[in-house]
Amino acid sequence: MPVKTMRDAINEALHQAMAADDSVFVIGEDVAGCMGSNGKPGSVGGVFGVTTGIYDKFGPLRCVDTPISESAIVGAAAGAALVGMRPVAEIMFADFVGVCMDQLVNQMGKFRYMFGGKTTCPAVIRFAAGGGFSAAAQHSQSMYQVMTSFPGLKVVIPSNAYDAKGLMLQAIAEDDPVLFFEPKALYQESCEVPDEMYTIPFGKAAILREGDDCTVVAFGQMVGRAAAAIDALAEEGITCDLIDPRTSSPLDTATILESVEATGRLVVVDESPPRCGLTADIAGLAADRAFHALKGPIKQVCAPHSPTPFAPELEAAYLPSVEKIIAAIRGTMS
Amino acid sequence: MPVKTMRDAINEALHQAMAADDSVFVIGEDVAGCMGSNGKPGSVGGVFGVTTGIYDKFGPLRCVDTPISESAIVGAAAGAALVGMRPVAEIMFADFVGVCMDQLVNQMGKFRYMFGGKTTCPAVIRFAAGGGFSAAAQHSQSMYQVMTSFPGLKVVIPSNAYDAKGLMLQAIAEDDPVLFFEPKALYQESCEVPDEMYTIPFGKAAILREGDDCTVVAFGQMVGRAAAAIDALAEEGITCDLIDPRTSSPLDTATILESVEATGRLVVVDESPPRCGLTADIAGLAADRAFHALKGPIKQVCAPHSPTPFAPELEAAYLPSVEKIIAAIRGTMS
Amino acid sequence: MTLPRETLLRAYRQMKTIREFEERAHAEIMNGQIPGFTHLYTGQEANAVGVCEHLSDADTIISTHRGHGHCIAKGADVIGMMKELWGSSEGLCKGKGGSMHVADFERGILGANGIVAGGPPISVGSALAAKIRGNTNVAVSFSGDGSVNQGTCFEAMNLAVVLQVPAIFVIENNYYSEHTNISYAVGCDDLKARTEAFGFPVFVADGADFFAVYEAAGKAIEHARAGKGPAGVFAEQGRYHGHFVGDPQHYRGAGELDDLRKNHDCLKNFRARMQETGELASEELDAVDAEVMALIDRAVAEAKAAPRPTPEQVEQDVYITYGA
Amino acid sequence: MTLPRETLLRAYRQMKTIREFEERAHAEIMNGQIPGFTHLYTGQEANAVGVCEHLSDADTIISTHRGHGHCIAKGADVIGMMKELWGSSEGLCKGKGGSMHVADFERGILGANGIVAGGPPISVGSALAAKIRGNTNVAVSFSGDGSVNQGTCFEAMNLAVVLQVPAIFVIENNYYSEHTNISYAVGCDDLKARTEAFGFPVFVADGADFFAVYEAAGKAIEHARAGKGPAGVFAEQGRYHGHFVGDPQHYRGAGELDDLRKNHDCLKNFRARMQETGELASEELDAVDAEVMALIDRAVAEAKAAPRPTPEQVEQDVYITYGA
Ligand SMILES: Cc1ncc(C[n+]2csc(CCOP(=O)(O)OP(=O)(O)O)c2C)c(N)n1
Ligand SMILES: Cc1ncc(C[n+]2csc(CCOP(=O)(O)OP(=O)(O)O)c2C)c(N)n1
Ligand SMILES: [Mg+2]
Ligand SMILES: [Mg+2]
Repeated sequence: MPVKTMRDAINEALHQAMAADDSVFVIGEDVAGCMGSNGKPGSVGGVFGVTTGIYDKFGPLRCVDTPISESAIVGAAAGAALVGMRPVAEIMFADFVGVCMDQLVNQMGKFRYMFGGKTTCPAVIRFAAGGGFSAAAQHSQSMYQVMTSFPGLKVVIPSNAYDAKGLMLQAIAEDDPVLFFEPKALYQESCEVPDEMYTIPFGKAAILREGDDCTVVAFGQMVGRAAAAIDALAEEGITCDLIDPRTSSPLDTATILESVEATGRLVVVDESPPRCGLTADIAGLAADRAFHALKGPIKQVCAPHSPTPFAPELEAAYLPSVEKIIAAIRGTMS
Repeated sequence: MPVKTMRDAINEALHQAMAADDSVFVIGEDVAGCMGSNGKPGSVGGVFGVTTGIYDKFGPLRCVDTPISESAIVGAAAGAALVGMRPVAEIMFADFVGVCMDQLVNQMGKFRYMFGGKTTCPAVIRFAAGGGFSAAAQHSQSMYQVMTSFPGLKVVIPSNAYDAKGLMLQAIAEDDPVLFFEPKALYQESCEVPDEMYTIPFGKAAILREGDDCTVVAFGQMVGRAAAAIDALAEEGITCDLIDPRTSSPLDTATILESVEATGRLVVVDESPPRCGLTADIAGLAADRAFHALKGPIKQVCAPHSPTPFAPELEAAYLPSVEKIIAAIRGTMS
Repeated sequence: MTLPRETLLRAYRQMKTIREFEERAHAEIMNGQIPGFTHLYTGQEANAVGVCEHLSDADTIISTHRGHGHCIAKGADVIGMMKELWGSSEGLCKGKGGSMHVADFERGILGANGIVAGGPPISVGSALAAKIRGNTNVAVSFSGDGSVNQGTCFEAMNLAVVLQVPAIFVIENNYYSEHTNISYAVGCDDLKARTEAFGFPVFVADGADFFAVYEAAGKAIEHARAGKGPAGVFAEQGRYHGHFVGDPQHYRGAGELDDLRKNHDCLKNFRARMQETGELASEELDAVDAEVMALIDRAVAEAKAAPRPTPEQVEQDVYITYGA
Repeated sequence: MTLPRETLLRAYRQMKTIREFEERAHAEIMNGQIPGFTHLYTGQEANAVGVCEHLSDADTIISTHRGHGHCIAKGADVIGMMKELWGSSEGLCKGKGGSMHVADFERGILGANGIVAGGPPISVGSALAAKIRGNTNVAVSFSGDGSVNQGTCFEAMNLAVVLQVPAIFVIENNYYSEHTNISYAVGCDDLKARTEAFGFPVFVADGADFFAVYEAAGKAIEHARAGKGPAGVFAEQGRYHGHFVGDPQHYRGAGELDDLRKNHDCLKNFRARMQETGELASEELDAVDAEVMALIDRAVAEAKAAPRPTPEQVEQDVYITYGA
């Protein structure tokens, strides 16, 4: 099977979805690039390269480049979706949810409910999320944990190229608004990705390791680190389930609870700060619904309660490391 | 001691702080009211009446009425605070954090950290939060749970008039940015409130009931309902600690954990939807750090994963009720 | 301007329906019958009708917190609307939206919206869809004089110009945003010039005069349908009630409300013009009045009797339910 | 315009310092020495210096992602800045901010800012503080041609007019926002007119000409200091590098960069003018050059040798630590 980066896998999903369905289009800043300039329009394809080639293939009507106006971009996507289009908007850094939050949360996410179920809003909004690039406090946040708290929005966090393609094709097929958070540290990571179109259902976790001693749930960029931690411990005979929920909303609670029932222990890993985040969310779930199976404290491994620092040394200390995950697993077992 | 409503208590705090310190001013939409009109400027005092009389007393330079431009309002507060003023901005409904999120989260909340601790940003931003008025999906949210997730912001949720005054005076004295969420259902609720200035420290919970069987933690509007639930159960001989954290950030983890260590059971009550909220946050805290004391599952009582509905019957079913809190306490005990 | 009799009759009927809907809603709110926050449109009827008379179901509108008039003008079912105000499960939004979130997608109504200037960007999206699909639909956003200082409104205007989409920005200037006069909230002296500087024409009309609004909106919509990009309409007319029901209206000058009702009434103006031109007889208009009164009576009666929502409905309609 | 010798010497020194700081930063980024995303100001030096020469430490500026030039012009410690780019704990922001968040509050620098148009509202707040306190300080926000379509920028402009505060909006038009030309992103034909329509004067200058910017900024700042409300400055001048270091710059026309460096260079222009007027001898300028080179050499050497932050610093500086 061909090996592709996450960037290329998402790009392929966009190309295929647009070829298959006229109502799909992309919109955002520099999704074409070079508009109005002496350069060739379309030669950028998004600052992360995810919309490469779309302008050339589908033209300006379906590769809609915009000024820096994120509220208008999300609003335009929402409005187009209300009349039956399937826009895929790019908002670049996830940190920029701040400049379009109302359109995401109070508009797009609430239409269906507040209008009594009489509309759908099949818009996908893409973000590049997370740390690892010394991009400091305003360009490193994950933000998906915040967006998970809003009913009406679905939230996707792929951890590998294969999932990213299938989840993107599913996101575009969904009739609900979907926020798609691409861990930017993983754009260049690759794995086998089929050329055909395929979808991965929302709310269905991937079980990436199976073990007896502890359940580890991890999101996005942290899935790889959690796997490394688990593999290291396996050498000592400690074995863990590793669960990648893939979508934080809807969340596959059944898979998580089943695993915790079996192992009796839970460690949750995410790169977001600790308060009201996904690690607490899943810890709270298990502390209620798998309580009687629990054999040790539920450990959360996440960033500290600080913004993201700039210096590489600081950011390395900020993000959850393999060592910290190992310590947490040991912590719940002792 | 004189009895005052929460509205009047906060208003009194603002008057007193402004009289005591020239650098304090208020800013927001209709905080004076009637600007540019044939009516008398200042005759509104905010749509909830919280800034009543401030224009008359302190004039237009310290009661700054604005157009509908929430990002500019928060930005202006942040900028004034950076140069040593102590603004208190009103953003009306908490739902409107969506239209000024970047200024709250990526600007105000991050200045201190990303500038290496070399500045303070003593701005207070006030919101009217929560449900109970059939105000539907865009005018009923609590939002404080979302804001709690951002390092750099302090978050206050008073549950009574006495606390509201003391917490507001503390908020204005703080050198960090403070988001002050006033449960709008409580504006008309009253209790004894001293005429003098006094402060209530942040990060210090109030213990409102003491008991042996269960710890109940509740926020804002839910504190009263939790108290009613506890009082009802007391008649059957079930007794509970009731903890009102008053500030969700910083959170008084010590008081909560101590209580859970003693009772072995925990119910957390908040009116926000369930995902990544304060109920999960506190459940996660206890499931780690008070795990060995736990005798039953940690129960969360919160709104369902839906936006707030309009019809009174629906909203009554949406918000946590005394009955649901009682059921949760019984649930963790059985 | 001469319009076909049916247009005249329908326009009058729509304005009268809005007027009576609002006045009755007002009375029922005072009776404690209607929950929540309600913002009445009375006085501004000609704005909505003057615009929507140019639109078909394939064109869209997006509305505001003061949305009843827009929805009626665009053809929303009045009885379903009244039921929605009551919070019935038979309301247009099943009692989940209420006054601030009335919508009717079959009529191209993308919803009343409780966030000031929340609508314009969304409307640009609907206009963009028309452009991508290559049809001649237009997308109208209504928003108030208070909305024009909100970032989203500016962003939407510029984006519409950049993309050259058929978005119509209807700014309803009723002189106040809540308790603040436009002369304070808009810093510049000439809002029309500030808006036109974004790169599209704005047509101004007396919002008490159906024919003036109809004409201005016609020009704007024609411009947009012809593929010339966005356009604006400013309709200037005060509201007869407070910002919300219960507003003490300290911002009003002496006699302001009396003057509005007396000298700035689209229904009176319409009748006067018909009398002048003889296009419609006053008996014909009386007959419309009677029909409208009956309709609103029926709407209130049905709303009062309509079924209430049940608790299990709280968690429905958040997401699509996919077939098992 | 004739300026005092000290002003001329200082202005030249500041521009040269920015140029060398940026070119050296560029080289060190290519060497892999500087982490993160860096946006270079080279070419636009006269904008920052032409504005900041009018300001004292009591006036504030707020900057952008492309902030080094503004900070140097406003007097930030160059060595502390270089250390910050390196992420040292001795950097101006202790290594927590980096290139995008350089700040120096003692010099009235409210920080570089990574959010496009994040700065203007904040600057209005600083201007408001001046008005409340009754002093004559002004607050300058720098932002790019890409920032002018962002809602916050419009809101800030209107609010500044409404409140009549001494806010100066300096819009640096380097023709591109990332990879998009201003002719695409700004829908209207005349951005100056669109901006002035908000209700304040805008002064336009060739950003390759220190004297032109100095004059335009002088008018704007004088207007604001005199209590006449906000004002704008448009400085037009291309950047010599890509949007960020590593940008392939597909948007450039053939010869565009060469032309910029050759025909639009504030340092060359400054020298030519001095030669013409005889106000400063070229040896004097050469001496400045040498001093600047030495300063930048020293800054780089110190930054390389500066202490690195330690893990426990991650959780410091989030909140004020109140005395126990
Ligand atoms: C973003 C936002 N800010 C504030 C409000 C509160 N609010 C509701 S209506 C209103 C005034 C709107 O004035 P205008 O746009 O002129 O419309 P009108 O009420 O006059 O029809 C305000 C401030 C809101 N709903 N949304
Ligand atoms: C709100 C927001 N949207 C998008 C970006 C990504 N971004 C960073 S710089 C930039 C272009 C800014 O262009 P301009 O304002 O002209 O400044 P210049 O880079 O030319 O100095 C963009 C889109 C951002 N930082 N913030
Ligand atoms: Mg108005
Ligand atoms: Mg630029």
